[in-house]
Amino acid sequence: MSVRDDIAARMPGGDAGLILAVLATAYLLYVLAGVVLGYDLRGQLNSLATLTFYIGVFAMLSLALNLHWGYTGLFNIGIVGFMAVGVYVMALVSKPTFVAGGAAQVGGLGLPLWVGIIAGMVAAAVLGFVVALPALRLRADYLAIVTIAMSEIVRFSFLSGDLQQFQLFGSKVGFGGGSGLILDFVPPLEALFQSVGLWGVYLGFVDATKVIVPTNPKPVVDGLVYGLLLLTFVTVFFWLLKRTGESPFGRVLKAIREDEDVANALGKDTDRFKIKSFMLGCALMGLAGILWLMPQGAVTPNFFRPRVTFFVWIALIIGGAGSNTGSVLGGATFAALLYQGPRYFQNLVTTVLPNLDSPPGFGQAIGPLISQLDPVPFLLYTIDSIRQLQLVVMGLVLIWLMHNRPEGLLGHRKETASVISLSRPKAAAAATDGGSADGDVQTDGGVDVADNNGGVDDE
Amino acid sequence: IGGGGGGGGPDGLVVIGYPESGIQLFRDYYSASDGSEEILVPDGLRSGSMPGQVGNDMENVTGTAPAAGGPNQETFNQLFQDEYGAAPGVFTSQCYDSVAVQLLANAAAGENSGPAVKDQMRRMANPGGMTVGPDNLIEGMEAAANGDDISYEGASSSVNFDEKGDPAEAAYSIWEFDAENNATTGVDKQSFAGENPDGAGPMADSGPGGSDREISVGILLPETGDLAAVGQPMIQAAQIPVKQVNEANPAGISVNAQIEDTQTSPDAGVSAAQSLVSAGVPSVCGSASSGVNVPVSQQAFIPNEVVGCSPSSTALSVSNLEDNDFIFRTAPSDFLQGRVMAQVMAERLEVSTVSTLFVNNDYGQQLSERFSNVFSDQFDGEVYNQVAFNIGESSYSSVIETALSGPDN
Amino acid sequence: MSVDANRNATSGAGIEDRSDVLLRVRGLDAGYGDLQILTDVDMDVFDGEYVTIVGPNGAGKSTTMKSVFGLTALMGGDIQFKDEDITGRKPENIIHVGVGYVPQNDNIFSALTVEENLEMGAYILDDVPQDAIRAVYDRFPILEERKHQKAGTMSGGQQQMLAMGRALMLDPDLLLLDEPSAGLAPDLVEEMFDKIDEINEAGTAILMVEQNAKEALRRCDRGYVLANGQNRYMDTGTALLEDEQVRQDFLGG
Amino acid sequence: MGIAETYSRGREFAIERPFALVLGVIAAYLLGDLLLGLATGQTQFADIGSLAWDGLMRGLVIGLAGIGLSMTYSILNFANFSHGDYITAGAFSGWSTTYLLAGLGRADIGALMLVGAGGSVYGGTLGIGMLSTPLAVIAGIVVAGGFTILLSLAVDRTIFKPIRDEGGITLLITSIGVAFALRYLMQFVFGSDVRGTTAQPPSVGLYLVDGTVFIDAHDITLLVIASGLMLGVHLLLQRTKLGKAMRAMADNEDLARITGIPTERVVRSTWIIGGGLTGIAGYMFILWKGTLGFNDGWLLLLLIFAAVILGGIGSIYGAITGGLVIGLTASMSVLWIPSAFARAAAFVVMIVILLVKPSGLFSGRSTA
Amino acid sequence: MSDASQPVDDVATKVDEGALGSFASGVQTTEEYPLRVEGLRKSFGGITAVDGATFQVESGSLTGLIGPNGAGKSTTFNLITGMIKPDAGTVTFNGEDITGLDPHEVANRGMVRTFQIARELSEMTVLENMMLAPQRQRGEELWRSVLPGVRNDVREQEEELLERVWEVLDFFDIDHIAEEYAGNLSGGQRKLLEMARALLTDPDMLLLDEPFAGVNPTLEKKLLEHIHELREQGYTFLLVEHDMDLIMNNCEHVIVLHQGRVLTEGTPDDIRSNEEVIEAYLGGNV
Ligand SMILES: Nc1ncnc2c1ncn2[C@@H]1O[C@H](COP(=O)(O)OP(=O)(O)OP(=O)(O)O)[C@@H](O)[C@H]1O
Ligand SMILES: Nc1ncnc2c1ncn2[C@@H]1O[C@H](COP(=O)(O)OP(=O)(O)OP(=O)(O)O)[C@@H](O)[C@H]1O
Ligand SMILES: CC(C)C[C@H](N)C(=O)O
Ligand SMILES: [Mg+2]
Ligand SMILES: [Mg+2]
Repeated sequence: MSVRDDIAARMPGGDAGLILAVLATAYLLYVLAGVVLGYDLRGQLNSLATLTFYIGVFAMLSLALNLHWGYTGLFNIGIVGFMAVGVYVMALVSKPTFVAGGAAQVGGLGLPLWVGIIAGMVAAAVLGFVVALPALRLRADYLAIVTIAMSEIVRFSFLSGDLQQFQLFGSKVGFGGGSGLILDFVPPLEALFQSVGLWGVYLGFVDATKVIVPTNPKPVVDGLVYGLLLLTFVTVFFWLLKRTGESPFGRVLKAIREDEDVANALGKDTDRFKIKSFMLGCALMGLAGILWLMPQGAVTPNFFRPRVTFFVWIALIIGGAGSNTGSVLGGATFAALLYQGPRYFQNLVTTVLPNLDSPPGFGQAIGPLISQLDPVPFLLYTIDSIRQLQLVVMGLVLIWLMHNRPEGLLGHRKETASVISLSRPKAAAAATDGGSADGDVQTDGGVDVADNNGGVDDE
Repeated sequence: IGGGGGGGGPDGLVVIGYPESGIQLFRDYYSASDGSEEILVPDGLRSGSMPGQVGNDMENVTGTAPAAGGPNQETFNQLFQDEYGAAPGVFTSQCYDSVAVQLLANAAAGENSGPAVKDQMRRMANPGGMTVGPDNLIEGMEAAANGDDISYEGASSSVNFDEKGDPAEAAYSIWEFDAENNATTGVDKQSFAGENPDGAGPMADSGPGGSDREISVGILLPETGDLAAVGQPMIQAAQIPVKQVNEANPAGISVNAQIEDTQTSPDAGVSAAQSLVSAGVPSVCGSASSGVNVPVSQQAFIPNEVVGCSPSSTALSVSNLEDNDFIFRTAPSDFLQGRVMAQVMAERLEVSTVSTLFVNNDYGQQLSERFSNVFSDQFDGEVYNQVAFNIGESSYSSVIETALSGPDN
Repeated sequence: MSVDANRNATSGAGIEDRSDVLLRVRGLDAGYGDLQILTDVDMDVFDGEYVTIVGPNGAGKSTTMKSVFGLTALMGGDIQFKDEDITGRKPENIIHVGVGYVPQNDNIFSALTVEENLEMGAYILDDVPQDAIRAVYDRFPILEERKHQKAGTMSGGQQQMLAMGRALMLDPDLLLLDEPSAGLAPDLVEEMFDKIDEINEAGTAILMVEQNAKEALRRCDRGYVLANGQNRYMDTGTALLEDEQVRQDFLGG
Repeated sequence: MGIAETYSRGREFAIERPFALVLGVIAAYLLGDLLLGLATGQTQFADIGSLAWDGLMRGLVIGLAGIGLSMTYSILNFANFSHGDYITAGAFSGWSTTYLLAGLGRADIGALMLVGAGGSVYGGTLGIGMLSTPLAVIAGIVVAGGFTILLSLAVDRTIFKPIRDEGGITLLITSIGVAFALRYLMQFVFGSDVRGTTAQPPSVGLYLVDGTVFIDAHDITLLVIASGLMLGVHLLLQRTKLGKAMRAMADNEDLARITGIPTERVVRSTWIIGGGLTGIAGYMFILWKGTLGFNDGWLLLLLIFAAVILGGIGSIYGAITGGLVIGLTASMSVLWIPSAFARAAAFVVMIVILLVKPSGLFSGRSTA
Repeated sequence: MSDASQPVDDVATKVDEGALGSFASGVQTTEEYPLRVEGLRKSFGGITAVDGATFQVESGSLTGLIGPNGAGKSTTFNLITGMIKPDAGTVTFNGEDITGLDPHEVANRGMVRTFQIARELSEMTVLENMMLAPQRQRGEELWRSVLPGVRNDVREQEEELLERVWEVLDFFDIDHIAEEYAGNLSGGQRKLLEMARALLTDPDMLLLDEPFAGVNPTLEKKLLEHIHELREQGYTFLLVEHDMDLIMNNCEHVIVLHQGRVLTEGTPDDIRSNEEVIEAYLGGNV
């Protein structure tokens, strides 16, 4: 029986090819939609930047979740809690100090952005530790409920008036309560390029793009560059998690997922492994949260409702838990089709068929269908409500996947938890050349054991 | 105090919120109290359906709201009535004004470009030139397309923008619920003229104008979510000027209005705004709640140089945005409403001890804060508790209990 | 009498003609999901007979048992019990025709008490037969001592006894036992085999899988050797015990 | 010390003692704080009374809905995240009926059936209430139960049954899908607005030392119906074989089938009992609080989970007790902490119980 | 925490110590009695499963632990290996008090157990199961597995481990199912995997809980031979088993547990003729 059966095997270029193909399809669809919607070049670029942005954040989040669930079997449905802590702590550290009269109600410590980002990740990891310590002893479904409860506690805390503002190191800081925080620090891209001394170069580049986007090209370029930045982060996440999984460390995680007592009896300090894995995942979720909200200009606690967590789960399940490639694909597919898709669909319909007068309520929509078998008002109403139905669609997709393809798009893929291929070494084991470490990124795990009897070094 | 019985609680309550959670809140209030407190609510709760939904006449409730106090209020009311067969709700006139000024500015600018529209906003709204209102919007459009200077006199106010993009003058109506007719009735009105009632701030000296073109405008208001009840009539109102222009086609101008839903949620609002930006609209009427308006302005409007003109976002923080002058609003800042409320509470309702219950967002926090400051500093009142409540809870008994109890609990 | 390794297991002893057949399995192909484990397995149990299946680990012995009880994916063949076709029937229905089954693993309700476990054994009856419980307690006194203990906290051997007891509650015509002596102390192994003899003598036919092959073959009427999901040998117990090839390959010499 | 002597095994033992100590100290502190408040007049008896009553009412709803969740949790072995939306579905179906009966001839039928979507009819205007329109309310209760039974059977049949063997987590994830689909379908049909459903019910003020506690007709209705149903379920499971079959199935499904338990029928009975109670709980919840929105059940779900886990999964007494504890915590915590943390407090209680006694208060004492 | 965090490099260095005996990486037992159990007591609710058991196991011996069902054998194993914590009593291993340590700490000190009911890691292949076992793998430190450069060390070690794994698989005759998921193995195969995996941890002492229950006799014989071989190299075995012939023919020392207490101990012959044992356990049929 083969350990793998998946689409990537039939795909030129393997996993990378598959990811590229999916991305290309998504972009093509969006460009086409833009054409129909009559977007000018600027609009097209904007829409692609937005798409890239969401692909990036969902891919990162589902990669991080894959570490928890796919590798370690930790059923974390408190993702938003870790994202929230990441962003909020980052804001607290990096927002400029308070000056009266500005739009911001409270200030921050005014430290550089990168300090804030690290602080945010550390805070998310620490929260992970706090949750993990007691909760890791619990059954998977209990852990689920504890984590989701924790994420709600985090949200309530940021909402509460008691943390709205306080003094820290002599500055007036706080979490802003229900109003949230205005993220009035240096924009992230500016901070990034300034820190490497390329800000001038970047501005020059932006100026040069005036050829394509004549007026005010900066937000467009910013959006695209930020999107690329996110994709870079996705690559880094991917690389990190793939290495984590394909290693003795990952092997222990896998064993924990299967039967913790056995791993423990074999001498593995399972609690430590679980805590490490959990904290790493939480830090990555914190980072993903930061990258998602950092450029948004403001953050409010109610963004961090549990449904965002479920979005990430849907993304992961679409791609296939246990597989990093799957996580990226799932994130991209989710972002393009389920998250952003319905808006475009609705706009397309209203553009193609303008002046449709959809009925104001379900009653008026369903009435004609019942009394005169006239489906038109109902259809119009349905299209008009596509944004609410978006979540219905997500639910149905999830159900469908669990029924028909619980292993996700990529098929039943079990990435072998080992640095090397586990095939039987040749009697005179081929001298190992050590392999180039960078090669790791491209092959996605467990090259079919049976097909690879020849070499120990598959990388 | 377990409801009205014993002493120790405040004599008055200020409730700042939106209808969706307000229904539950008032229900819980009426089942925990005998209704002896004087209650004052601001604009957010001005919805005629409240008594019906709460199942109580709500006779102890008085309200304030930015008035439709403009010179052309009647005309607008008639327009709305004709179009939708219903009385206009709160902030509808501000919506009309917001869209109307944007259309004029766009016609004057002669191109669908944010910066160009921005430069024309004050030129169209503030005094000087032909006086235009809802009744002669068509002529106004022709004139604007012709490059003429215009002074828009709106339904909600005279619509003169000050240097922050806020209305330079404001009027507030004092209203009560009319349970019989599922409506609210204004019982009084109070006007403020700012330091520069005629407005101030930078504007273009002239407008190129231009005919036979299509004007784009975005409408970004809550169709669903916590402000759905208020938002839906606002969307209707915002569409009236668009229809007017499209029917008459002044100077060959037609309008393409794109409507997006903020779902009363910042993140959904930002995505919706992004999609408007992608579609290339130069200006947007929105968004409604301050909690959404601030992030949307910062993330979508300001960097992309799109004009945002909110009809109802009243929080103080909106004035202070670093906006390169792209953010306007036709609703006055709660800086004023807080004052009006304090005055009504102290003088009209003759209450000297109050607690406030406010929705936990920009709007609620800032208005409660402002009210409390004015009430205690200028009217010698005492504010026992300022209690925040979160939207969408299934029971508010405990917050009400806190609000109704003695000082500082 | 020695048995030819290639001979079809069922062709001997005139088995096809006997009329008192209780369980008849023909051409059984079965497995899990898409994975086929058994190929063309034939097996008979006659009224009151005592049949043992032996074979290496992974041969498919348990799978055969499970297939009779409707717990695997059937891919072919048919199963008859008392002239009734029970192929593909659901387990909860098979118990009604008079078959009892003690699985190899997971054979007790661990969260229920000992007594409740026994009561569950007679679930399909309207009332709990107190005499049946009594009889089980008489056979396994430790169960009575522990009747209010959670079954899951009993020792491995105690659990095995409980599982047997549970299956006896309905006084079945055919009892399927999957390694009943595994994990039992020697006195109990002996006792268990004696009990099985007793049960058998009282008229219940037995189909049993055992790794304690020598003992099992010694006691049974007939034995099957299964390997790689196929019938290899079939003969009387003693004949199999004496067969050099069988001893060498399957009984550890 | 406040913590009952419980026998402990293995690891739990090590953490139980210090925890119990800390908990005891905290409890003593809270009690002291409360007494001090009462003594100085900061806190009033009537406050405590109304909060406790409020908590009791909430607890009954949570407990009633929790029974169903607890049963399916233990028998089908998964945490059903769509349970909250069954509550909402029950509420909408029941209230649609109530509106129809109470408002027939006084308003548009469509508006009534959609429970006044978009503010087309107000429950207050129709004068709905247990005393004013008793028939409409009772019919609503019946329909709420019946509809939710049908719904849960249908969902089980089409969605859960085919993947029943896949394990708890698969089912859990699937149930999240069901929850999304169901919730937003209801939003699609009934709109997203929160509507008031009842006229203000008559109430009596009970004078308590220093103030009044108001108790209204709907509180009493809830009390009577919830306790009646709880008793009913108790008798049903105690007097029939069903209870035992459920426990056997919860324990080892394969073996249950081998012993002849008609597992599918047991599953169906589980959904019928659980669904019925859940639907009625949904209806009563709305009757009690007086408003209805498409999110109501979902918002309640986490509290229900807290209650069920607190009580011990599979135990109906656990669900009821857990419900009361969670309800009271959520309401009464404001005596000590800011009201923004009321829900958080309930979750904290749940987490603490999970640490001290992971199997819940009533572990092992399952359905009957 | 434990010394697991300091990767010890000797794990794979002793790979080629000869064909079958290759599990040895040098048994370090210096004590005469590596395992001493004193006054061990554990009760569950009302039942005292282990009630003051006291015994010791001689270095390099194959010691049998027998007793009626419910005598407390598995519980004793659980107590020794830290799966559950005793109410009273001490466990000493290689001179160190290990009472109440966590299972992994016990395993790290060189004492590994198998489970009476085999517990395999079902969704891992047999190979992965095996690769998991060796102690103190360098790559179990996250940073080593992730950082470029350092990872080559990890790779080298993996390669060495893999060779050993295949040897052991060959020996246990489960090499043909090496790439199968462990969950798909038969009852007996699982037991083999379990024992093979335990041996790979390279312990000083192995506690085997009924390792042969359900194992085919032919294979059983082979395994026993190997256990003897290992024993000669200095490994110590404590074996729970009900098959008296097996115990009598293979163990040099037998401990009889009864109602949580040591009833008697001695050579197989002593035991065989002990009245009490016959009474309590053997039922007169030996
Ligand atoms: N649930 C399952 N899914 C997939 N394969 C299985 C499953 N159960 C058993 N198998 C496979 O079927 C084959 C036969 O298993 P079975 O349990 O019938 O063996 P057995 O003869 O009872 O062996 P043992 O004596 O070890 O119990 C084995 O190769 C095993 O790997
Ligand atoms: N968790 C527990 N709770 C309650 N009683 C238990 C628990 N674990 C074991 N026991 C009881 O302790 C006694 C000893 O059990 P143990 O499993 O150690 O026996 P054993 O000697 O291994 O028997 P066997 O040979 O049958 O496996 C038994 O009576 C058992 O019922
Ligand atoms: C629509 C209004 C009620 C919005 C409110 N004035 C706010 O600023 O949030
Ligand atoms: Mg078997
Ligand atoms: Mg045992």
